[in-house]
Amino acid sequence: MAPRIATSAADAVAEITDGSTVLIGGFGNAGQPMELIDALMECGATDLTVVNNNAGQADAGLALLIKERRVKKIICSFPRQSDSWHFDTAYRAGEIELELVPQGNLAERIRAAGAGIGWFFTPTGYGTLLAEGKETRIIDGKGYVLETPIHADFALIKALKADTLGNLVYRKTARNFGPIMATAAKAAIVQVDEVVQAGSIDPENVITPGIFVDTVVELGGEK
Amino acid sequence: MAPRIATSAADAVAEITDGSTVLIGGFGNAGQPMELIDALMECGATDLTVVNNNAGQADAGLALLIKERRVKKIICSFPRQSDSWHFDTAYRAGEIELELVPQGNLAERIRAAGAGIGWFFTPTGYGTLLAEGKETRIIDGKGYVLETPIHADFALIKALKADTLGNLVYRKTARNFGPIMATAAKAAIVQVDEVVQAGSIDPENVITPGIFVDTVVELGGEK
Amino acid sequence: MSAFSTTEAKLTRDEMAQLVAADIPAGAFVNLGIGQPTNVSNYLTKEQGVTLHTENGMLGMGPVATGEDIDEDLINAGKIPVTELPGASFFHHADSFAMMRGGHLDMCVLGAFQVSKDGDLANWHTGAEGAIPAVGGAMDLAIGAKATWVMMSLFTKAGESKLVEALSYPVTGLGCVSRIYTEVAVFELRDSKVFVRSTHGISFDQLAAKVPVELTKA
Amino acid sequence: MSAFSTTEAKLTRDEMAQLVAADIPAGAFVNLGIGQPTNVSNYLTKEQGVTLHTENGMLGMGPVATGEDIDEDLINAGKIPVTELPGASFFHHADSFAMMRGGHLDMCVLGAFQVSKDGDLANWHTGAEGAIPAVGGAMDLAIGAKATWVMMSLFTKAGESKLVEALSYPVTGLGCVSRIYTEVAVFELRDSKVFVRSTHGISFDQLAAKVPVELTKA
Repeated sequence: MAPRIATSAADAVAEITDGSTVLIGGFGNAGQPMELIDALMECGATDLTVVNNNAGQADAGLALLIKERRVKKIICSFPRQSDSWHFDTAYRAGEIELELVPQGNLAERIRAAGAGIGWFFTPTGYGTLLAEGKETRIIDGKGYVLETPIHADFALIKALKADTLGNLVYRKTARNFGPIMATAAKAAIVQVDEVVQAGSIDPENVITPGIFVDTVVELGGEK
Repeated sequence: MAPRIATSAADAVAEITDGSTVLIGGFGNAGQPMELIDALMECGATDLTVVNNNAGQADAGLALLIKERRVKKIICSFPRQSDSWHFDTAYRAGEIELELVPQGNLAERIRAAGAGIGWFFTPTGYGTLLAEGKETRIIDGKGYVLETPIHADFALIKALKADTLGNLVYRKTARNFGPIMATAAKAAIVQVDEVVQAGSIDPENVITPGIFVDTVVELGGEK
Repeated sequence: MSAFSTTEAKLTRDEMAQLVAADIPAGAFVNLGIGQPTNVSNYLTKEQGVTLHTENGMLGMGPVATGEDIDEDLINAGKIPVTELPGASFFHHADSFAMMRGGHLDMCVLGAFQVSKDGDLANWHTGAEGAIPAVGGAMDLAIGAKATWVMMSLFTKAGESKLVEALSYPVTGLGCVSRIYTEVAVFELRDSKVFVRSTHGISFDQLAAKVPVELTKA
Repeated sequence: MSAFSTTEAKLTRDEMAQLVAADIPAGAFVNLGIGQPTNVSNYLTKEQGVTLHTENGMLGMGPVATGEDIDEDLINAGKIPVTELPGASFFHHADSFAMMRGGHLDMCVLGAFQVSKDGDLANWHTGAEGAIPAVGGAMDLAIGAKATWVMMSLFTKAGESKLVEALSYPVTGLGCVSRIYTEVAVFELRDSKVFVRSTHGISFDQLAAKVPVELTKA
């Protein structure tokens, strides 16, 4: 199905309900779907499980969702930053659950969900605190930890362009988690600078095929 | 290390020795590195384990390697074809070992090798003859089979273009196994129509980053 | 679900393909298996906006290529030259099968040797002595898509039903088939029952007498 | 391997970076961790032809961006704006960590809290009561590259050696470190031994007295 072209960021996230698991793209500001996160803030959905590389920074975006206690659990690789004060406060108060995952395992678990892989053995984290309680195996003398896929209800992603069939291209290191998150969510919601006609993206250069994209919202170019 | 630019197909495959495991790209004629396979035939290496989607067709390429009994084992998804007579003969004579793998598991096992994943649980093949003797697990009510990565010594791949740093782009459905095979071999040997200067392929459009490519040979355009 | 219907004549292969095509929901992403299912693409309408996937690395596959459009780098899973439609995309084999295995395709349509009443599929191997096995993407396709439909003749040349209680041929995938199109009937498999949606050139009772599984009129 | 050498003065941080840079083989693919290791890039020469990887999805990373070259879509793992060199490539996070985990990088250079004589690395978590843990790519980097080198000061502020018999801090990766650059010595870990390749502002004997693991002159 060609994606729905939403009229606004608010329209794009309107179906996100309480208790949803939401993958949020971005690494630093690159690829961060800030307008969609703001719209998620506005739409009122709560009890969210959020998957992101970080746990919010300063007083914007994901940090505000955490500040307002809308996130019951966060799955991320790097929560503690100089400006992660809203997470820090919520965490110390025991008001947010943290699942800490090495960044590459986080990416691979998201990829596995999208790719229909059940569990997989990864060497990353073997012998560490983050493997405690997990099944391990020694293969050819090397230790591996069994990890599970991370499935989600929604993904919020920022891409550079979408065509009307939902094919996406990204820009530089803003690509980061977008392509894998699009595959792991029941519904991928994508903000783009520009929507172009089907056929205007070279099929060789499509990064996320439209099959993975459910909703697109065009939010114009440079912020 | 920037890849070695070989002077000929023979030069490109010169390091392949007896007993090597060789991944060979291609699906049908698309992406099949025919000149490299011919050169492998010429170079005399024997006792090979070959990984390809098929087991050779008609009287060319991989079929000839099998005819000459240079392949002790083949790992593939679809050996039996109307013109796979050399494989059929060798197989019926018990002179070639066959490991039959569902095509998606074949691709995923190659990808796992390149990605440093140990073993993984895949739903494909569960409950079938091809899962016999393999560890299985039920996850959320669905059956999965434990599969292993396929590591190789060499990969023979056909791409459209390489730059001098080994970055590759492919053409249409000739992409098929090339990008994953490049990652799973100790040495990826690539035939291309054209070698271009580093910087002439848009970094957004690189399909195989040069880090995976060891040897490139330019064999000109249309055959 | 559609109510039971019947027609006087058996369906031709083209009519079967036409029926399958008409049943595919608008906008679906579909993989058509090699052989008879490929014929379905001839009856998909532009208005349906169905996107075809080929497991050798493409979404947005167009019709079979002819004349100057033939390009050996642009083929389908049956290794037939095809064309690409606007909005197509290419990807490698691992991504292509991830797309399938991850449940992103709405449907695949496959041929079959046998289907069991529980939706188990046999279509890759006769199990005959001395046969060289080949599986290709059959097992991935069977269990990957959200829905797997089968197109087959209902009876073998010896007159035996290919819709069976339990497979006698080697399994391709367990519990994966939800609909079967044959020349004499269309079956829907759900809630552990086999519903007959339509019969063609045969009455429900005649059919029930020839098929060794319990049938229910849809 | 280099024979043992010694210099009069401790190494400055820049000298350490310079030394690491000089030791990186020509043509290597390298990931430089956040913090002190990033400084190594300033001393890599064009002739070395080293390609830098950043785990947020790029090979062929160039120097830090300044002025008009700053682009918020082009950053390194430390979220600092960087530039791209001719022949660069972009890829997504799963591909990027696959590249690392699959052993395709020749080397990564990391900071550390502690390294054990067996090459166990601790650099992600002090284990302190109440500390909020964060791991990022540390565990992937530690075990992914073909070789992992560490840059660290040899002693804590309290004067304790960070090169230890066994880690007291939480593990990042087991048996992964093969070389340690410090301001007073360079260590090579191989064959279950700790070799001292050079000392700086300290004699081998003085060093051996302060470090609680058995040292061997290279």
